[in-house]
Amino acid sequence: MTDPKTPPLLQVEDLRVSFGAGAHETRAVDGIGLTVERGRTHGIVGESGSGKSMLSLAIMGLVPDSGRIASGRIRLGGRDLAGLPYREMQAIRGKRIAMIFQEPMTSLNPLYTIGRQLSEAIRAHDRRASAREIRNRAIELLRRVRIPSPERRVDDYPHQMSGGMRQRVMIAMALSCGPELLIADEPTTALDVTVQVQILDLLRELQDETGMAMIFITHDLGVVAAVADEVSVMYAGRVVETGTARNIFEDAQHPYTLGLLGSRPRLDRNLHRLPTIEGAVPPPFDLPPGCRFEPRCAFATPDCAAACPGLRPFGGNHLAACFRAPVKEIAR
Amino acid sequence: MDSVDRRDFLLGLGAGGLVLAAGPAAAQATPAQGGTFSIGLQDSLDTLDPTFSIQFAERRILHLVYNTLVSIGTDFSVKPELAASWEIENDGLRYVFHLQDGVSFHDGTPFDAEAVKFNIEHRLDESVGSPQRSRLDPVIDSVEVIDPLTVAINLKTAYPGLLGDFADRAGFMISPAAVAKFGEDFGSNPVGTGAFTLTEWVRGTSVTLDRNPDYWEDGAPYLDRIVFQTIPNTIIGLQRLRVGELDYVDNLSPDDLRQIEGNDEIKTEAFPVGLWYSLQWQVDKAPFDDLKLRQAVAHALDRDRINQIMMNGQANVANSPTPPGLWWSTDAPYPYPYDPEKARALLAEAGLEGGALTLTTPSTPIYRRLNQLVAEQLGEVGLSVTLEPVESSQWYSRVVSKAVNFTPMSWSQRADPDGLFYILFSSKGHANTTGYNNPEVDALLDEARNLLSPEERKPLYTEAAELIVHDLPYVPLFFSASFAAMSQAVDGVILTPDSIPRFRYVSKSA
Amino acid sequence: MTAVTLRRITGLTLIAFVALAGIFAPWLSAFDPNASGYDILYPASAEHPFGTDDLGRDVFTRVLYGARISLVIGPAAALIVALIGIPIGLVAGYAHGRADQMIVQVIDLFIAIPAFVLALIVMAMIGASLPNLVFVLGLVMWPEMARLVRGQVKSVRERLYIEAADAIGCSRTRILARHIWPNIMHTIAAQLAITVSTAIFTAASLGFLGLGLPPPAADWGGMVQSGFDYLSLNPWLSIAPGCAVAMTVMGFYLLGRTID
Amino acid sequence: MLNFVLRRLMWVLPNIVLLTFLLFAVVTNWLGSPASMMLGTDASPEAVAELNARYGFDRPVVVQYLQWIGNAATGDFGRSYATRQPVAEMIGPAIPVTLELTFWTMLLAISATLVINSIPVGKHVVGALTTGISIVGVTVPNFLLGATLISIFSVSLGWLPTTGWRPWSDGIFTHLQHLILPVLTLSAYYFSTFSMIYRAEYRQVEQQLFVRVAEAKGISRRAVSFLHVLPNAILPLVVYIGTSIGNLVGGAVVTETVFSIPGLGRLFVSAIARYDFPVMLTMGMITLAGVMLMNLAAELILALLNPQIRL
Repeated sequence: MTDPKTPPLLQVEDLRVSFGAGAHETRAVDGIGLTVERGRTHGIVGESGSGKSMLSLAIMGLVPDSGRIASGRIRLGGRDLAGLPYREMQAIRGKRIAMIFQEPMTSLNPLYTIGRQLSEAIRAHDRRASAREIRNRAIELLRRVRIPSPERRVDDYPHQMSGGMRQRVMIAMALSCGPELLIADEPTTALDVTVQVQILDLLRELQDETGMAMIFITHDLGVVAAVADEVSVMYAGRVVETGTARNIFEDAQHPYTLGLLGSRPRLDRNLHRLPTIEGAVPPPFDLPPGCRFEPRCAFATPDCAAACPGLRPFGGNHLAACFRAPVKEIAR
Repeated sequence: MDSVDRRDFLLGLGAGGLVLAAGPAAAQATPAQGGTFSIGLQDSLDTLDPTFSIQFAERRILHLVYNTLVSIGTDFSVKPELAASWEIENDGLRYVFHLQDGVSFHDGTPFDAEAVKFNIEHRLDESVGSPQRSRLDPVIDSVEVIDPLTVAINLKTAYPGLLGDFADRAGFMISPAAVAKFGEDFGSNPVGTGAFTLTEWVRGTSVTLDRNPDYWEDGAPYLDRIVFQTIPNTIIGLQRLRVGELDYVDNLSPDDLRQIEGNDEIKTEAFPVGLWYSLQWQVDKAPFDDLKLRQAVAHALDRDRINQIMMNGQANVANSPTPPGLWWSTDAPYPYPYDPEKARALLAEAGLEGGALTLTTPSTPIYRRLNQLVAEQLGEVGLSVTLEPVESSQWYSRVVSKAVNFTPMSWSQRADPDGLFYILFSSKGHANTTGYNNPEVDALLDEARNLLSPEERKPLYTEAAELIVHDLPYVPLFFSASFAAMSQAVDGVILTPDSIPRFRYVSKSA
Repeated sequence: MTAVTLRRITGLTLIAFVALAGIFAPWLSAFDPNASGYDILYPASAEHPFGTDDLGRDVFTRVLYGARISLVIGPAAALIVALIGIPIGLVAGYAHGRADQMIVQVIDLFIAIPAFVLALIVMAMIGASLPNLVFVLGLVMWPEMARLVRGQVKSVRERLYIEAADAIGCSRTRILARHIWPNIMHTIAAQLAITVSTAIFTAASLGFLGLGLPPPAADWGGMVQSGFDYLSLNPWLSIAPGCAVAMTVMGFYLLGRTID
Repeated sequence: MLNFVLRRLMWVLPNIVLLTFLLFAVVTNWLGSPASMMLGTDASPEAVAELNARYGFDRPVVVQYLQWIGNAATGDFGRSYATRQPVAEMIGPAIPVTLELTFWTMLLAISATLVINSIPVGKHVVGALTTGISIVGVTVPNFLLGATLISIFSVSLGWLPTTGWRPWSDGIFTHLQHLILPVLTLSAYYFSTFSMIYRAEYRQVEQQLFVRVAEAKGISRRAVSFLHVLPNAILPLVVYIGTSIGNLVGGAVVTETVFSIPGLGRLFVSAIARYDFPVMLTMGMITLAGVMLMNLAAELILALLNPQIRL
């Protein structure tokens, strides 16, 4: 899977994103590592507040002004993006890494036609293109995301489109410069179930066409199962378990992963389920001293409250951060 | 602020005894030619039609655009202007004027006897509504054109002030043709015979006058252009004078002069006779119908202190309506010296201790200052005074309509005693706004009006003045000190005792 | 400390400063604010911190006493605004349909009239005095208050529990007093502080145009105006009362401004 | 759109008529006979009576008003009592003056508001600074600011002319030189109010997802601020300017007085002071019409900016 000669497309190492300073410092992302190979899809799973969106913003170089990348590296094809100034990131954003967001209803500027917003994305990385050329490319992009009669819709305003349509526009915008990596941050969460399926299909088809890699962020394991090659599970700013989709879905080691799997509604199997995980992700300014999942963990021992477990291998690239792993046996 | 003009100049026949310092007119032998003369103007202008003009500031412009029938000098003497000479016939009931030859209006129409007749009858015409009508109508019977350059005016009654009026607003000659042409808009399109013509009037900002190349007086005018620029107050006027944006600013108090002390490029001059500042009230109406109250107020006022504070001590405290140095001046002692004890005693006698008075306060800074001092001093003898602000432009009409009972006042000095005495103190005087009616004073003034020689008239005015000062229709306060400041390059500004500077013969060296 | 708290504290400090200056004026200055003197238009000195005015009065003293006038005008005008604007706003906010529409029309009509211009006209007509000034300020400022109160009532009413209270048959006054008023009180209080600041600001502007309190009242706006003629002899004559206006206005403004 | 404008105008006209009628009635009842004002002080009762009859001042207020509004509709606003000029001639030259003053002021205030509050760099410092300036700006009276500016730049430094207004014909430089201080004075207040409204909205808009999206496209910070945040954040400002233009008039009145600018504000003040009724009335009407037209203009601009609003 991994070709030792060429580096992976994206390699995140020990990334920390902090807000505030000194005693008030909080880490939204705390020492995360992540590898995305070309053409593959890496799913990131976690509840809201787990830091998965901040991770994606950090990769985009869009950490809000109040925060910063405190340490770590984000290598894109070998080049470290962490700490690059906004201006230099400008050439990479949209061009090599593109992103689509959770809320299609608000992710388009209500004052401009979608054509104009698409053109802006194209022109940002191709200053020589003529207006006509750009417009044709915008229409072509709309066609590629299966928007009917794109010649007409290109002049529509966002409020004239449905949520699913807007998400297609967002995808078109992300594809406009042929990115190597697409970060999709909960792209289907806000949509109806039928539309969700359409969008996922579309993404998969487009990935086949273009060969781009994808980071697919979601809290929905079902969606991950449908799209991801590799999966990382995040909890309170850290990766607690990572591996291939098969590793995670069939051989989960971490109690949190198991909890997530259990809380997923499964229609196909009527298995005895773990109880839904009680409580919520602790906020970054109020983390427990030891394992961050310890307060909610059914398997916790006093040791868990004393120190924070690191990732341990469980065969191949399958890693999990739990003192008590594997826990499946215990559960049984 | 606007100030309604009532410093009307009433000139008498016998201005004999009075000699005031001559203006700077004669200072330079050959005036420099050309240039623009910029004047700071504090008051607003409403109209340049002399028929309707009531704003004091308008008249300095009227004197440039128009000529008067006769004029007055700095010594109060009557001089020829449009009338080259005149005779008074029929015991002062008929005036015959011989006009200058070859004078024409700016529109090219000739100035002649018909024009004079039109001008006077225009002002007398009730449908025109000139504010001068009430003044002229009781006096003028008819106007006769004798020949194109001779006009006679027949009077209903002897009136020593007629020539004075003709040196003033009633004497400005306007073009009959232009009146017919512009109608109600004549005030914005003035046409006269004067040394300058109106070029542009940006209301509220500036008035630009250009030299009249066909002006009839030899040599004059010397300037190419005169610009009046509106200034909001004296400080800004002086500032602009200092930087050279203006050449001339006036209406300056002694305090204002402190701002330009030691500036070599600016010279200052005092107006020859100041305004007579006083307090007036209605003597036929409560509470001021009580002489004791009037006397108490007079005793309560420390006029030296007022002079010191307002005029830096440079004004003359007034003991009567007449300043010292005129032939009808008296040195009778003022019967109501500053004496708060006596004032309190008089109030007690009148049963008015702790009384409350309302003093009308026009929005002019000088009245505002004066009234606050008056209120303070009357407060010290137990009279509480409320100051009631009135917009300056509304103020005098309220005084005339007797809507105002207690107010400060100021009058400019006249060349003839009949001027002020008759209009203010005779029960028939048109500017008698106090309701003062003393038959003795009336008789004295009527008698003096029909006498010619100062020697005969002086005792009558002296007696009248004593009665008036005793009766206190006015409390005399002081004769103000007022200054003009101008660039050293300027020559020929004439500061007349009527407080209207004349700019017609101004020249400016480069 | 949040920005709002900081602003409130600054505002209260300024108001307290001005109020104390007004209250303790006789102790802070040995002069009578209305007593003339022979030192005309003196520049600032140890004896006269802001110099003297055109009647030889101590400007510092007059600025101190001026605080008393401003602190009467502002709150008194705000009281009138409250008495007219709040009831009308409450009624309009609670009324439905036509009644509400009509009141809103009236409020909108009044709001269309520029407040300052209206104040100018009315002051010129009825003449300057303290009660007239307060009346005029109240007259021109109530529509803003009425509009605010109406909007607040409407938004609180939209919340479900009022409908519920309606449904269980609470009387309207009871609903207003128990449910609506506590929710809008704070906004109204803040608006009143703003009203005080606007009133003082407007009164000073009228005074500057010569339509304020008649002399010799130590009216800040009037002092600025009469000092204008002597800016080069003693600039404090205008600047000191002008700064006093700014301080007081700012005090109430900071107190009332709850948004960023 | 046209329909909307017409509908709104239909609504504006009766309002103006109603308000001017109120003004008319109040003024005629309070001020007494306009005839005595026109004739001056020493008018005889006969003359007053004659003039009353000639101008119809003896008729009922409603009749007089109808006549006035009828004449006004044809552009004849009567003659000033004080200057005897046709009112239209007096007001005519003042309109461009005030419009120009307003134009520069608005240009400065709005562009300063938008630029200063949209610059993507140094937000904390700039933000704190503008908040401070805004608070000072809305609380410092115009006359104080004007007096201070005059005393510094004109009296002490002598850099700029103190007051006054010069027409374009005096040269562009002179003309603009006289505009600097009044425009600065007036825009300080506007900048402050505008800034407060704009900043609050800007911060809200900045949080919107589409701003993130725009950044993710790889366009510059400046483009994000000015092309995406600004056009959205400006909308409440447009509404504010439209609805509060009347209150902004007050500042113009004071500023024109401080700097002796012959604009509408000063004309209005002097007309009020002299009870120059025809001028007052016409000015009142112009002001009201201006306020209502600005409201309308604001709505139209809003509709142009925001495709979601349909008129």
